[in-house]
Amino acid sequence: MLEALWNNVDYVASVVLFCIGLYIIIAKNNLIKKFLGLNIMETAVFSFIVALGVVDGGEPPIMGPDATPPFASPIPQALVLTGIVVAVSTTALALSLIIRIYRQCGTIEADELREME
Amino acid sequence: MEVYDIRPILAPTISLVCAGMVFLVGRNKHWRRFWMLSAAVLKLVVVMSMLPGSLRGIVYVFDMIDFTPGIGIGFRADALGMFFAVVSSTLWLFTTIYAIGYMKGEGQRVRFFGFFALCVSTTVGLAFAENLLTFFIFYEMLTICTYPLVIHDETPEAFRAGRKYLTYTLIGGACILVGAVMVFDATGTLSLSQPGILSTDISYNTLALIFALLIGGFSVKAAVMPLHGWLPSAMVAPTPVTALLHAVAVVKAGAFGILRTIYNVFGVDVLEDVGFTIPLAAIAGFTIIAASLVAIFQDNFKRRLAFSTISQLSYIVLGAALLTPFAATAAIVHIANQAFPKITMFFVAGAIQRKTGKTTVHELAGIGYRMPWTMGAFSVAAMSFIGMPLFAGFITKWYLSLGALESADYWVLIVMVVSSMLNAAYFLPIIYLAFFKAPPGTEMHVDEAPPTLLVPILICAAYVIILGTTAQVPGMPFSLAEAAVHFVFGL
Amino acid sequence: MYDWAHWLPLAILTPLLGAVLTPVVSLRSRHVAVWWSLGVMTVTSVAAAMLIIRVALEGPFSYLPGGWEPPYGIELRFDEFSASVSVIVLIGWLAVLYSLRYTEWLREVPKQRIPYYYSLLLLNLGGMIGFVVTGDLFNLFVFLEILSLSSYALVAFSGEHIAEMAAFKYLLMGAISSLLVLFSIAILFGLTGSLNMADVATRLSSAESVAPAALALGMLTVGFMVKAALFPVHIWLPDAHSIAPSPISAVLSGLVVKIGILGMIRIYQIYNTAGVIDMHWLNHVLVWLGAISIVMGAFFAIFQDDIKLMLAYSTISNIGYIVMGLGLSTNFSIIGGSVHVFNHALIKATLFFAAGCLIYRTGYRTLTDLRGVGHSMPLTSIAISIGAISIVGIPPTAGFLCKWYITLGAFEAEQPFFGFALIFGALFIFIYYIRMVNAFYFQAPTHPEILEVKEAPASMLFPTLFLAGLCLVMGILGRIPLAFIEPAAQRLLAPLGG
Amino acid sequence: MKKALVAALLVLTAIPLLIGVASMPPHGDPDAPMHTHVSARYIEQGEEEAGAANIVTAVILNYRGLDTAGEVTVIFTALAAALAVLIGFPAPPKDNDGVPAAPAPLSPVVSFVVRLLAPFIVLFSVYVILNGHVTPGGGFQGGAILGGLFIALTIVLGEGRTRVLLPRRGAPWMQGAALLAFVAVGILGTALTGYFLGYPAESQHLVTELMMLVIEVGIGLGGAAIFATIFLQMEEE
Repeated sequence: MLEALWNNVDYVASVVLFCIGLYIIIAKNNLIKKFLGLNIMETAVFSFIVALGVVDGGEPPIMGPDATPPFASPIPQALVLTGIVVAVSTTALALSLIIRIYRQCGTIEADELREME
Repeated sequence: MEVYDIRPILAPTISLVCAGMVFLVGRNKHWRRFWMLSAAVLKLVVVMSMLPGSLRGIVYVFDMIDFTPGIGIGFRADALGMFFAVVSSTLWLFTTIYAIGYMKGEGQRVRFFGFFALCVSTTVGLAFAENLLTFFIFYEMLTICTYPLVIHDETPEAFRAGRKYLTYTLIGGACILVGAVMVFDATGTLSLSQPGILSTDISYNTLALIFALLIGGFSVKAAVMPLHGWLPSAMVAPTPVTALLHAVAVVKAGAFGILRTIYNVFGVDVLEDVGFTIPLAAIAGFTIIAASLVAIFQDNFKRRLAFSTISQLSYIVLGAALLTPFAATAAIVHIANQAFPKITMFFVAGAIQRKTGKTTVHELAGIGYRMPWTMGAFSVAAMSFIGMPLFAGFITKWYLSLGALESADYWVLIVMVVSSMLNAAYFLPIIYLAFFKAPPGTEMHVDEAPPTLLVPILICAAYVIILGTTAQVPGMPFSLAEAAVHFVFGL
Repeated sequence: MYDWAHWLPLAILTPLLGAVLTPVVSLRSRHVAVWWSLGVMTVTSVAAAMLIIRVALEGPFSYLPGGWEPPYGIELRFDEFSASVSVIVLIGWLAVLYSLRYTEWLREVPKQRIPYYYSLLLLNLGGMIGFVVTGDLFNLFVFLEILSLSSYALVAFSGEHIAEMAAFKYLLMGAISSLLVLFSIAILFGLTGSLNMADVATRLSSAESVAPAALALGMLTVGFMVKAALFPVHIWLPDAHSIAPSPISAVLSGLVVKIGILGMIRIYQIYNTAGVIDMHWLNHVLVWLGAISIVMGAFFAIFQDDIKLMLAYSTISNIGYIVMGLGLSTNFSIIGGSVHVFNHALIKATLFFAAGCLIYRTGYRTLTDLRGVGHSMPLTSIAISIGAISIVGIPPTAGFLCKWYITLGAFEAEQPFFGFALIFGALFIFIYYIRMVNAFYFQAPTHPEILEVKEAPASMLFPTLFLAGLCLVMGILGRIPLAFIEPAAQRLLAPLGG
Repeated sequence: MKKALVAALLVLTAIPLLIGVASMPPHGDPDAPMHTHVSARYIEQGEEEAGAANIVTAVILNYRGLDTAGEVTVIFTALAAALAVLIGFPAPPKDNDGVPAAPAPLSPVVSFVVRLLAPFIVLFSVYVILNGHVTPGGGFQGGAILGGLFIALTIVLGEGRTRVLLPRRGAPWMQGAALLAFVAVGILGTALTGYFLGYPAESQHLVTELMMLVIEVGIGLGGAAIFATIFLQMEEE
């Protein structure tokens, strides 16, 4: 088991990062911190997707004159590009909401906001 | 011999359209009356037009839509369905006339008459349902339509009665739904056209569960003793509602459901080997006696009539549970023999309350002098319940006893005798108070109920006598009951 | 090579393009936005109708944007489950019409935002149509993101003071669930090398180890459970759906929540054909969660006085019905579950539209304040009563079909307990709906001025009454959705020998 | 205490994740199913079929074009969402805690450097956008650089000067440029190849290249405009 974990250490790293992000979202009180936890989780998933596409000694898949096989797989990179844009959009919306909450309730601490409801 | 015909669906749609029109255009009194009366007459004509055909054994069928094979909405006017439809549409005509007179001063009449028409359309729809699903659809719609009528006065007491009514009937409805699902799961069809679709090769306890669920669900509305709680408290509704609904439409729907389950879902021979009907007969017998006992001590006039309804209904359940041709005839015929006298009594109670404001039995002293015709009709109805010959009630008791002898259940005879005595015990004092007691003060002059109330009372009383004397005449509903029994027992 | 299939990309891109152009179109005056959105939705409805006719005639078909055969390009597969496009388009069109007057009435909302309201609504509907139609896993995720983002913003749109907090909670949970979905899509991609659902299903059985497939299944189910607001992860729904403006609550409760369900159906399609994992224990968990959702949703709804909060809780219990139907995974229960996806959308939209009319005219939200409104707003109250009757499942209405089929499915799966729980759970629901009907018709008004309130405006009343009529009729017209769902259910269960 | 409980819970959830991930096909081995199936074909015939040397751009624009169209809509959703939440919601007056928060004085060095580099950054981003299908890069990356530059300029030169870049009537068109370009090219593709977003085969290489270029520019322009508008809206006093 440990040996399997070791040769997939990149995936293990992204899983650990994923759980750290989840921990931050649940445990932290400040909305900005929760939002940053969300970003950490997103980065974890994207790192996992990119790590999927790696080939030992592979080159970026650009068909230049001196390109030599084996090439890294292009699909994960396309997926991550789309994923990053999704992350950016969620960030934009989350920040706008936080700004609005701050302007309206004067605080972005989750527990104070809960009392206000 | 099945004939494809539009009339089985035409009857419920007529009163549906009438209800719609009443809701739309009901503000104006004359339009409302016109729609109610014309719908009542039209429906009676449609139902009666099917009577000669079904007497000759023709069954009118109208298949609407089926979702998947075996589940769908269909109408079938067989003998049993026709019997119930004839009874309820004739009574709807009289009750409409009565209600128009009774509700003169009341408020919210648009809502009242709209839902009133809806209820009767569902009752006739129930009568003509071809399968258990259509039966259940109209059964639940009946509950929904009667709720606004029960809470018509909008008093807190009316709300409590309404809530109680809903809890009882909806739990009953849920049991029936689960039972219907189990029937479909076991047999793949829900049709009520054969004399019994279940068979003994289905496991014993599934059959028991189906029987318990279906009969339990229906007996909530048929007010069999343990589940009768909602009926007395529903007396809070205005009299036309209690008269038609709680004496004819709603409770009879439950009794009719029990008949359908025993005759068309299980079938007589399956029940004979499985023997579930023995406990049912016992419960019905117990209800007859206990309800009559309770009725004796009820001072409020309408509550006494309510308990008498509970005990009378169990005659039908008892008749069905005995599984012999004679008892079956008694059960089916009792739908009419109980409906007409009971509705006369409620009309009389309503007329007295409207005229003199008296609602309790002890206040009725000397009422016979003031309202001789009304109390005369009441006495006719009382005689029928006691089982005097020449009145409708006698025929049921006679055939029920014959059925009991046939199936060697001698205890039923005892129940018959005791219940007649108890009926006498709680009806005769009223007649005695009305006619043989001097009225308080000097109210000797005759002050009859207004004609719109009196006419329906007298017609119903006349019907009680006609049903009693002319049972064997070919055109009468009695022959319909016999046709139904021949079909079910395969004679 | 013009053939029918060109309607498919058109159906997805019209709402999205319409949304992008809404701010452009309403540069001159914001009132153009609503008519523009109506035009866009009409074109989409035509496209959806053509697609449904084709699937009815020829069965499932697919379209290959870019011309690449399935595993190498994206495949848009339109099967019977995608026929739920019809309800998306119907309720979408009515919601746009409904918002004509409703958005003008939202006081706290500055008027320049209204074009963005319509563009978000069109994006939401376009995202849902895309989600339902696509046959490619990653494309599913992209459309899931479009519709989720627009729903978070639409929840925050109304000026109510806690709208942003509810939207932020919804955003956090929605984003986590989308990440779970993305993570499992990546795992499936890693295991099989392709992203096309049919291809993944065939290649998954030959994947060398089962653990990642099981993990992906778990994460996908949890992800879609959050989107569908099933029992343990439903906490975001009550605030979000009650704070949102009424047309949006109708779209959210009626449609967006169903996307989670359709996602689960897609997972079932993949894992049933792959057959690599025994779905038995997952079904059991889903059935139990469905049962708890029913009871819990009904239980909480009884104590709510705010009418929209009550409707939100009743959504949770109805989702419980659908998931229980899927969890029992017998032929009839899946038919029941999928029919309820369609019918519940109609019923819940009627109820939220009618509640919106009441709030629009009287300004009150709680039942005690709304007493006696039945007399002054008869049509809206009739719509609410019809909605109440059909959500409880009284026969002729739309809600009855699902109860009948799921109970039948429960008996077919030899688990009668759930059949009983389902039917008697429904009675629970009836208690809080009868409170609503009583309050409207039969109780004296607490605010006397409620009796002079006018009936709702025509543009809000038409959608409500149209849907109410549909609810009434759908019980009897059940054949139409069933004709679509039966073959799909058979195909879903075929690999299991169902 | 709550935090410890949450940490324990998360460790518990991490275990199935780790087991699942550990038994994935080993990281980086060339004959894992991931590399042998779809991406193998992309790598071999990518350049001729899709007409782009950079296979990633080929995948984004040609093989999985609809994904990127969806992607561009997601950015627009972010814009619409941010504006729907923020428009017309003025920040409370500055002196809510008594003293007006004076903006941090901008050091002349920063403003000089930004103004000096601005043209070169623009040149670089145009290069990245236009050469997306040959060298690493593409619409999104170029758009991000342009957006970043816009934000830097707004900070340096103040909002008034840079708002001229986003005129009131023109801004919605620019924001929608990405999806409009996509749909235009898609419809052209339908005309040419009978499939939406289909690029003509090798014979007209030039046409495919041109179509790709149009989309790249559209995405770049659209992305930059959206980032700029969101920033301006957030910063609006």
